[in-house]
Amino acid sequence: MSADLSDLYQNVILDHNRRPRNRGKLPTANRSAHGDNPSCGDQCDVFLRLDGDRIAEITFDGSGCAISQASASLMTTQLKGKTTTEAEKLYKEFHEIVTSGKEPEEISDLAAFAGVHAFPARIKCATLSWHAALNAIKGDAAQATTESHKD
Amino acid sequence: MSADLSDLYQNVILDHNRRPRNRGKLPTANRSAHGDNPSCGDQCDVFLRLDGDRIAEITFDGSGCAISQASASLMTTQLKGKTTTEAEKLYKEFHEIVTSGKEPEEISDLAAFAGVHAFPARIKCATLSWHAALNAIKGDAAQATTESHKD
Amino acid sequence: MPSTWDSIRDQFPILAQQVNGHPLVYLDNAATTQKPLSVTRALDRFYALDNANVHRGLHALSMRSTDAYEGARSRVRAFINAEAPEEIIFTRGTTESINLVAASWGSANLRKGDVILLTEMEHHSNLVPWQLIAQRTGAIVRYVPVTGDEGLLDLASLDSLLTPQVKVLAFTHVSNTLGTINPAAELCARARKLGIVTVVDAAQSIGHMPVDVRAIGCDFLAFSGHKMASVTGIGVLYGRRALLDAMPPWQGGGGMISSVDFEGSRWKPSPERFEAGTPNFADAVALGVSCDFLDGLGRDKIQHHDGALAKEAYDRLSELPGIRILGPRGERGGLVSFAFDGVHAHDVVTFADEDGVALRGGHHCNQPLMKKLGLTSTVRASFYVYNVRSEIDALVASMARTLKFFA
Amino acid sequence: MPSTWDSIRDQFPILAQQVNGHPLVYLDNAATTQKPLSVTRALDRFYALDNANVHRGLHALSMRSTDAYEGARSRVRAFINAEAPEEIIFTRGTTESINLVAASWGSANLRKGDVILLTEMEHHSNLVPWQLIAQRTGAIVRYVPVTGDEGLLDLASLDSLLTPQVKVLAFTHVSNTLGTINPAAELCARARKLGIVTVVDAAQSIGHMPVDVRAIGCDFLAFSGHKMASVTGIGVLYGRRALLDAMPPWQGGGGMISSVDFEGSRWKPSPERFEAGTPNFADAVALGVSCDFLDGLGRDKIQHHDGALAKEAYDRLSELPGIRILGPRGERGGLVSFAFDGVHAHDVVTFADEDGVALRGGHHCNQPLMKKLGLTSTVRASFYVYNVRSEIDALVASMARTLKFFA
Ligand SMILES: Cc1ncc(COP(=O)(O)O)c(C=O)c1O
Ligand SMILES: Cc1ncc(COP(=O)(O)O)c(C=O)c1O
Repeated sequence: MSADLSDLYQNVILDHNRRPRNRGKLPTANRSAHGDNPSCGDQCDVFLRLDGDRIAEITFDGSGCAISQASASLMTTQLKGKTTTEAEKLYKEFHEIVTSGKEPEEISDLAAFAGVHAFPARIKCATLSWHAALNAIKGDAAQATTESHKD
Repeated sequence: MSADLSDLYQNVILDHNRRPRNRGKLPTANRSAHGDNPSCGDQCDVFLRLDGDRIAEITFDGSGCAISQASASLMTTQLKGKTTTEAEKLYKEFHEIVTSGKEPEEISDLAAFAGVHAFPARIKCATLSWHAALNAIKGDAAQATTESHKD
Repeated sequence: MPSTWDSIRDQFPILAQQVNGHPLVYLDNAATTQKPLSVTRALDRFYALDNANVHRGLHALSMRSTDAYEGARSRVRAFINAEAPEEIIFTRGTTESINLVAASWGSANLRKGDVILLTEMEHHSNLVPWQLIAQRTGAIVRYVPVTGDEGLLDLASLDSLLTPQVKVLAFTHVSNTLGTINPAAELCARARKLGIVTVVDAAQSIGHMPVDVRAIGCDFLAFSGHKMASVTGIGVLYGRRALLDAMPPWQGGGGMISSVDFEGSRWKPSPERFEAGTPNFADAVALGVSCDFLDGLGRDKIQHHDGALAKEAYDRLSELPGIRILGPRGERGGLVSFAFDGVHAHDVVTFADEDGVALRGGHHCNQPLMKKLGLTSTVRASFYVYNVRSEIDALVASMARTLKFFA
Repeated sequence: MPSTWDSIRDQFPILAQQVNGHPLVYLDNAATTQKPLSVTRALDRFYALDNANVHRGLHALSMRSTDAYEGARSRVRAFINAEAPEEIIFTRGTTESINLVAASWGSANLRKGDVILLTEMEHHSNLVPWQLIAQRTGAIVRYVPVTGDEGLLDLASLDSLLTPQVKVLAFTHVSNTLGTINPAAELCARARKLGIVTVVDAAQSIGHMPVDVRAIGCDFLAFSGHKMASVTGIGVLYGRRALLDAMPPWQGGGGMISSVDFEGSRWKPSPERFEAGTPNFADAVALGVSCDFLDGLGRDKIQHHDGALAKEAYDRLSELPGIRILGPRGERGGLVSFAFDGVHAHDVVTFADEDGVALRGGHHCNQPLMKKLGLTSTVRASFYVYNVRSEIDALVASMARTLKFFA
């Protein structure tokens, strides 16, 4: 397997893809949002319970490639317990990682997604669940779609 | 001047273009038709007085290139006094001349238009007035246009 | 360079490249086919010798351009056995052709409550234009069902679907996802008996099998050049002349008018009425050369070649664990589409690309069909004249490797 | 081959031919321009190396094709100084671009009694689409008058024409018959103050002078590749993003949908919303290369070059007996159109062709203007980057010979 491809499908990603964390509906959710990636048909629902400014619980559901599923799964583990401001900051870091391939300074599981930058068509797969989560936080009824922004 | 071009602009044609015969409206007309050649903007009105089955009088009016003007002028001289059946026969001969370049067996001024066949884009110019005349004879209100038939 | 099955790959220089260290195995032909040298050279020669705007021109280049353009129209007429060149309208492709019929014929002929009958296997391009005109006119869209994974039209349901309200039946000749070859002549005959206008989407058949509009008996037929060994940007709408001449224009502009006044305009007949503006004449000339190329190979031979590869791919892929293959087991067009349990189509396609194998993964512009089948995407391998049996080996090996990785 | 004014004719092999025994003098550039080698070679290279369908593809060729296609969009964005690539929609050409605006923006925004303001010098392609949408919506078309043979817009009349009913002002940047260069920025500024949407037909300006949509301040701008040293079949609609995203789709099909159900569909934003079906990506790539070519020469230099030739042709033709030249005496675009007393334009063009001089004769898709000026046709000589002063000698000599023959 080429270096690029093994960078893309890192063990962290394969693991989250095989055993997704926090998958399913969240009965106690007080926010949710749907995201889709019209070009490839990937879909992702994010459910969360906001407790004041803090993400108390978060789950996702949907279908898509290993990258999009692993990204959604990993995201839920990262966002749980964070404030909404921290969530936005994390997304910025994540976005930087998947578009530039630069690993973050602190050690982070998010770094597993650095390989995505070599596959520009897959960047949308990696960011889909994050867009849905941010929309849910904002209480934005409009659905997230990876077409209206270029990542 | 090339052989083709001097064949196209024969003296008969130049003469009819310079001194068109039977040009103008015909106050006594009982039939008329309008023809146009949308691609190049040529226009031609034909007026005639049918006396039973015979074309007693015929005039034309319009604007266009030397070929279309000369053709209309020459046509009026040829059709005057002919029966409608003879007119149709003459048109068939004329059409054969301008599309094949073959001169007719009998001597005829129409032969001057044999050179047109080497300039396919000009065939429509030569046949415009004839289409209008035949429409007028048929009492066809629909206007002749050189676009609905391929000559 | 004449078109010939001998050394056919030499006529497609794009195939002689390595992708990720492997020889390119191009199996994405249902999305677009590659172009033979005879076609790209003709295009280049046209620009180098004859290019000028068509019609209305009396100078040498313009007359040559016009002759080449109208010659291409006549070539296409013969290629699909239409009655007259006036029945051939040049468009950008299948999608524009269908939009033209739906908007022009539809706006003049559809009323509230009328039914537009499609099938569940239509490509978005033969679906959305009808939804748009339905919205505008108040007509209703109905669908002939597909019989599950086997992917055949449920012809038994036709009797009850062909109500007096149905004004138009539009269907694909060959499905781009299922590979199904629909019985076009039979469908058109049944529609015609009831006075229903028929529209055939020939995007996937035109380059792969003989297509004869009079044998099919359709009123309209649409296709794209880029899927029949020709260049992008050119396609065709065939329409029966009587229907075309009764239709209002769709786009307005230069070349399609008989006269223009500040107050209004009159139109030329077909095909000019439907070709507003400078047409894509250079690519039309290339399309004519593609017709020569395909007829040189023989369209019956192409159908046999592509179908045999698809059949073999079907059989060999069937042996892979957890695979679900769509479409008929028997006769099929030159493509196979399939899904794996637990491995997403996009991951499969990305892995295949590593092996130099070009596949397509996704909904193939067939979302409603996918939903019905409970899928969001499939992997599709589609074949053309230059594909060879050893490329199926590469395909199957790549699939096996991917399955192992994700197991 | 870089674009350079030195040996510029070597970059256009089509020019090195004899027509009727004379060197070709191609003066029909307003109808279509010739293509430099850099452009046709880029097209050929694309088909030989990268061709695959764009979007939705994850294999190497498809990603390269997509990058090339979206790269061309960004190149065009820079070429006209649009804000974002999403404001660049690829179409077949100017005519399709204007039909898109008229049909999509028009159907959503025009009501009975609204006024569409055009000018008397519009090409049929910027006139008939508006007549069609006026018919559909009950809007009314009005015209800014032209001041006779001098061919300027009667700006004094604007105050009374710009009523509150006017919803859109559409006008040509450079007239293809008169050569007039309209004050686009001034017109757009006046319209914008009143909330009127502006549409600029840049068919005749785009390849001949700097065109900057933000400097002009227009809402929409349309042009064709084939008139700017590019290939046929590709063109552009620029639109301000806020307007585009509020507009309904025009054509439906693959690539423009966000989701499709049997019951209905949702759309992607611009540009995808307006690019249904497989786009003409190969020719779009060529268009990007044409932008490089023109910027390599310098668009201000091109304007100077073409304008100087037109001015010289104007002056020298003025000396011919019985000639009537249209358009402004002062600054003008790179074309001259004229009529002779007693000799029809088509005869002039046929004679010129004998001398190898390619001209256009006719109404130039400007019938209403022609009627107003009491003409049915003119002869038009139009210049481009490869034309040289000695070609004006050939033009004038040919005109003199024709006049003598018909005298
Ligand atoms: C001013 C003007 N507008 C529009 C057009 C139409 O362009 P196209 O035929 O490329 O669509 C032309 C060219 O014919 C033109 O000169
Ligand atoms: C069955 C079918 N119909 C229509 C289309 C649309 O063709 P195009 O994108 O060339 O307009 C396609 C191809 O994508 C197709 O496979």
